Amino acid sequence: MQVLLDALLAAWQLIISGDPDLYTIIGLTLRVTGSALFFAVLFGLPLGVVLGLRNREMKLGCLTPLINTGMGLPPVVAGLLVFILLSNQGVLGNLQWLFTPKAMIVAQTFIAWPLVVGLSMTAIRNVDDQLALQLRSLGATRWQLAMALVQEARLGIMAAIIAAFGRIIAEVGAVILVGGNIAGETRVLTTAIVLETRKGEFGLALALGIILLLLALLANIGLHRLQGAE
Amino acid sequence: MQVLLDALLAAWQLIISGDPDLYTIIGLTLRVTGSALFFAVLFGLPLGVVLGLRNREMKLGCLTPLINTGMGLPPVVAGLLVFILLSNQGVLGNLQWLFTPKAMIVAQTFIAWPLVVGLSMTAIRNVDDQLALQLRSLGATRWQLAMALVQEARLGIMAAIIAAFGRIIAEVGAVILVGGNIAGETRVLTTAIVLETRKGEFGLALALGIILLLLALLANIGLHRLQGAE
Amino acid sequence: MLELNAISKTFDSKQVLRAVSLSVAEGEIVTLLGPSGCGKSTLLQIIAGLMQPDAGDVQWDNQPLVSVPPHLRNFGLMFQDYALFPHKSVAENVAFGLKTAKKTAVEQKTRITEMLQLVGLSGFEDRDVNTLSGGEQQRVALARSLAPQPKLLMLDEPLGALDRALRETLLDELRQILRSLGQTTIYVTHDQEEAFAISDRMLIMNAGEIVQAGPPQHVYATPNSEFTARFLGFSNVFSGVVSGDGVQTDFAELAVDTALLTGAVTKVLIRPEQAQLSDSTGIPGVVTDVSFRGATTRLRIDANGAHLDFELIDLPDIAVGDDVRIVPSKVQVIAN
Amino acid sequence: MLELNAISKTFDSKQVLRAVSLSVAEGEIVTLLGPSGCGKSTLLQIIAGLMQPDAGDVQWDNQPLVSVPPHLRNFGLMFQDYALFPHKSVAENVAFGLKTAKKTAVEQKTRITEMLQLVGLSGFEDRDVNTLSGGEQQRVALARSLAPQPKLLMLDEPLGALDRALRETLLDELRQILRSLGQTTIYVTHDQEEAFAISDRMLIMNAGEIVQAGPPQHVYATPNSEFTARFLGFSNVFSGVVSGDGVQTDFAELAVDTALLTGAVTKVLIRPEQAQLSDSTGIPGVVTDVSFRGATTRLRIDANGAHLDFELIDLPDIAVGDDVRIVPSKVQVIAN
Repeated sequence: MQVLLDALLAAWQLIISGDPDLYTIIGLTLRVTGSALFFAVLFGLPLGVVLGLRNREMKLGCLTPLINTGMGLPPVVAGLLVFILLSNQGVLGNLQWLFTPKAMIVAQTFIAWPLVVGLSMTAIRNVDDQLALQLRSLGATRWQLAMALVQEARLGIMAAIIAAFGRIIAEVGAVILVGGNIAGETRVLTTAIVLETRKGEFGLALALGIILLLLALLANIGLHRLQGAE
Repeated sequence: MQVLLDALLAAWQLIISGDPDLYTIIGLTLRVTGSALFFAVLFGLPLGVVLGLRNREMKLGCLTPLINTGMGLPPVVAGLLVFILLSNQGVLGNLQWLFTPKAMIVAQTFIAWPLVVGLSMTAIRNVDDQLALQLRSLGATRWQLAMALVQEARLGIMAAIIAAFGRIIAEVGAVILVGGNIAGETRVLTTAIVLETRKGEFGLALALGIILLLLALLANIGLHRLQGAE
Repeated sequence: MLELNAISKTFDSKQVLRAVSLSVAEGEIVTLLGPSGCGKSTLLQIIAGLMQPDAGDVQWDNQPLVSVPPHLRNFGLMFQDYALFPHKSVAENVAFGLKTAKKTAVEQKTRITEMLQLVGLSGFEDRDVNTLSGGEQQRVALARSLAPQPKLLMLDEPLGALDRALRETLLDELRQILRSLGQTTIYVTHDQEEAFAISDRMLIMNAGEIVQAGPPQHVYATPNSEFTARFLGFSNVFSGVVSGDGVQTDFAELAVDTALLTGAVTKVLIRPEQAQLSDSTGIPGVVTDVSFRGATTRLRIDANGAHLDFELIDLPDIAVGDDVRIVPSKVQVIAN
Repeated sequence: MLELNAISKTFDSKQVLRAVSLSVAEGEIVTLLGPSGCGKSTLLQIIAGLMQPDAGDVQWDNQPLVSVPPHLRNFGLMFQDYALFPHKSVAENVAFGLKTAKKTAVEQKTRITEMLQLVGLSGFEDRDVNTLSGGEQQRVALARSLAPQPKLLMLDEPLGALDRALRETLLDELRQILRSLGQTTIYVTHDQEEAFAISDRMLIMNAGEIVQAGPPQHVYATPNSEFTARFLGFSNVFSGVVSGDGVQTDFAELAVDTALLTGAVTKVLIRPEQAQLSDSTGIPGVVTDVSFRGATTRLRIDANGAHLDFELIDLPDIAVGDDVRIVPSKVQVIAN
């Protein structure tokens, strides 16, 4: 037990003393995950909305299993694919992004994107069918109908984004692969925890773990609040 | 593109040729994840059922946020805690389990357990309230009532177990920490993918990735089937 | 005015509408009454333009509507579950149809106040619709449908989700609101009492066809088929053979006021509310059930195996098992 | 027989039941009729033992029940949403109460067949309950409740989730089943027509108290308060002052058949179904609404600001706005 208490004490001191290494890692984590989330929403949300609207009227055929596969893709497999893509022999090898934060953003975007598409599609689809009919009979054009439904589904869409955030911030496999865990450059919370633990730096590892846990909890609480509000 | 196609071809050949390395890794993965799932269900299901039954009658106070925290715990943090516990200075250091499959089973059990507890609790709680009242008025004792509700919630409970399986089989952070990724001993699908990718063995990595993806998909499809059946 | 000519519609090889024709005059309230699955909701969606008919045409003031998209028809449609925006205020809900019609903010505000007053919800503008009762939500839905002054309002089982007491109150209000506005309306229901109370004209639908049409009093007094009679709640329908001066059924010879060909097989309806007990004449039978209904008491009689129901006022003391004789004072022939 | 003495229950400082006493004899069907929130469901749960009263006691055949757990009382309880096992067959559902009573497999099988025959579902043993209609599911729930031969059956709004036509059919069946078994029953509803049809005795509840009790005919004929009168659907309740030979209201002096102290303030009920139009005498008023109801027509009259409703048969041709005079033939004094 002593080792855990010592580590917790050390963790607390690192957090309140504003340890520069710790805050570099937190900063990079937020930058990588924030950027990935931004791109996932940018490319994913419009597609999710369009599919959700379509889906009200017809079956989507093979699209739904495809999106489900994407949502269930193990992150380490996503990381592997991005690695191959960005490797020297890969299509985007010329960019020289491998082992830089850019590669991590690409990998996390890849993981978050199907989640944003799938969950926002479901959110749109869950809006009461009769409301859509009702709005059309009240003179709504297709565009006005879409806007009204997006507004009705806004809690579900926010939940989709938070779920994607929670997934990528706690993820290890993809970032460790494509980032390479280079100190100060590509070391984020999860990979730093792995490294510091191996080095026996339990204090720093726990400090990082507590921050990560807090971020994950925040996302979790946000999701619960949103689901409660519906 | 060429590198991806080459890798895919190599992966296919490894899978059909019954490459012993590949099958050793798959075997260990199933053993570790299966054992962890077994223990998580053994310790988690009864607690989830009891809490679910209790919860029908009263608020659980601080238990619910605790379980939610557990369900949202980043696996790498769970790995860190198990690592400290099993390290030479840790309470269970004497067992010398660190960097063995046993440590991986402990870590995965730790990750799966809150999921099994929380989701089976919800499944029990979701059984129609009036059914419980109805059964009591039909002469059911508390034990008969509990058994009847478990039977009604069986699809939800199975979904809880599958969700836990899906979570731990695709997880990297905890097993890489406590297992140490030792070839033939503690190398499971996810950690092997990380290692083989780094070594540039894209064919083997992809073969492992395809297997992992298939297992994750199976779990996903199972969940969808169960939710559809309700 | 609205005119439908021979509208047909088939889903998955099931013919839901079979050459339905009907017209609705300006200011008229027409009810489509029929069991669920008879095609009435499909007909509404075709009129609203939310669905295309397979054959037939829809006209408004002699202009074909088939190529007019729903948002340009200016027809209102309101459903059983009110389908409000759950996260918006009452005023925002009512405003929707005014916004699509590009009314100014001032016009919207005036019209919303007017509409809420009409439905008895003055001052409810800023309330969250989730805090309202079922009846209040249904009034908001009505205000929203009426706000853009639809040329035609269609109500699809609007009171179906409410309990009896509330349904009766709202039905009264609805009638008064629609009449005071002179609103041209098609009202769809499976409840004959709602249809009786609200209609200028009733259309009875069965299996995709209109089987009887007319003012409620007329339909109630002279159902033209066994289906209509039973759907209106009359269970005393019996087959018989026309004899000299009446119809011979399994249990009695019934005098009818229609001239018929002797020997023909026909069906008769014995009106449940027009009969009296007698000591000597009438149909002999055994009382199988006496059930108090408030204003009337329902008497069920077994007459030679046939079950006859009567709704009588001031019934003498009578018990299950008693032998009685009953004289029906109105027996109608219903074609086929 | 069941006896409740002065049962009280308070939730969150709201008194839900106020010293309610009642008894139910063997074989009797008693209805608790009241608006939602009047405490009727709480009372049922107390009788079933699913909830403890704050004060008062529950007895069966003079034995106190308070300490008897619900599963040993052998009382059946059935709810509005049938609360069946959705994943089990009809037979498995019906068997539940037999299993808890430790019946042998053979006894269970016999009893299930018997019960399904009773509720008109013979041969449905192996059907999945999810494939049944709402009415059929409700019958399965009834069979399940009756199977263990409960000493007392409690039905909580059993037909509330069904639509009107189905409700009427099932109500008839339910009466016949309960009567044929001589089943002691408490029936809870907010629908007066159900209560009229099924009860030997009706108890009207309001705000946690029983405000009137008696056979349905008696309660219908002589409501003892404005609450009961309005709850039974009579809206013509007016305040007045007792004068020489009647009661003076805002719109007319009404003759009553009760002797009262001159000058006292009282309330009267004008029965809507007992009145006739007249040319010279009666209450003068203006017709504000004529609404066809099938067997009767409802006439609404504004008499000096008061709204009077009448349900008349064979109404002459009359329109909104006409001046009429109406002679009520039955005016009742309702205490307080």
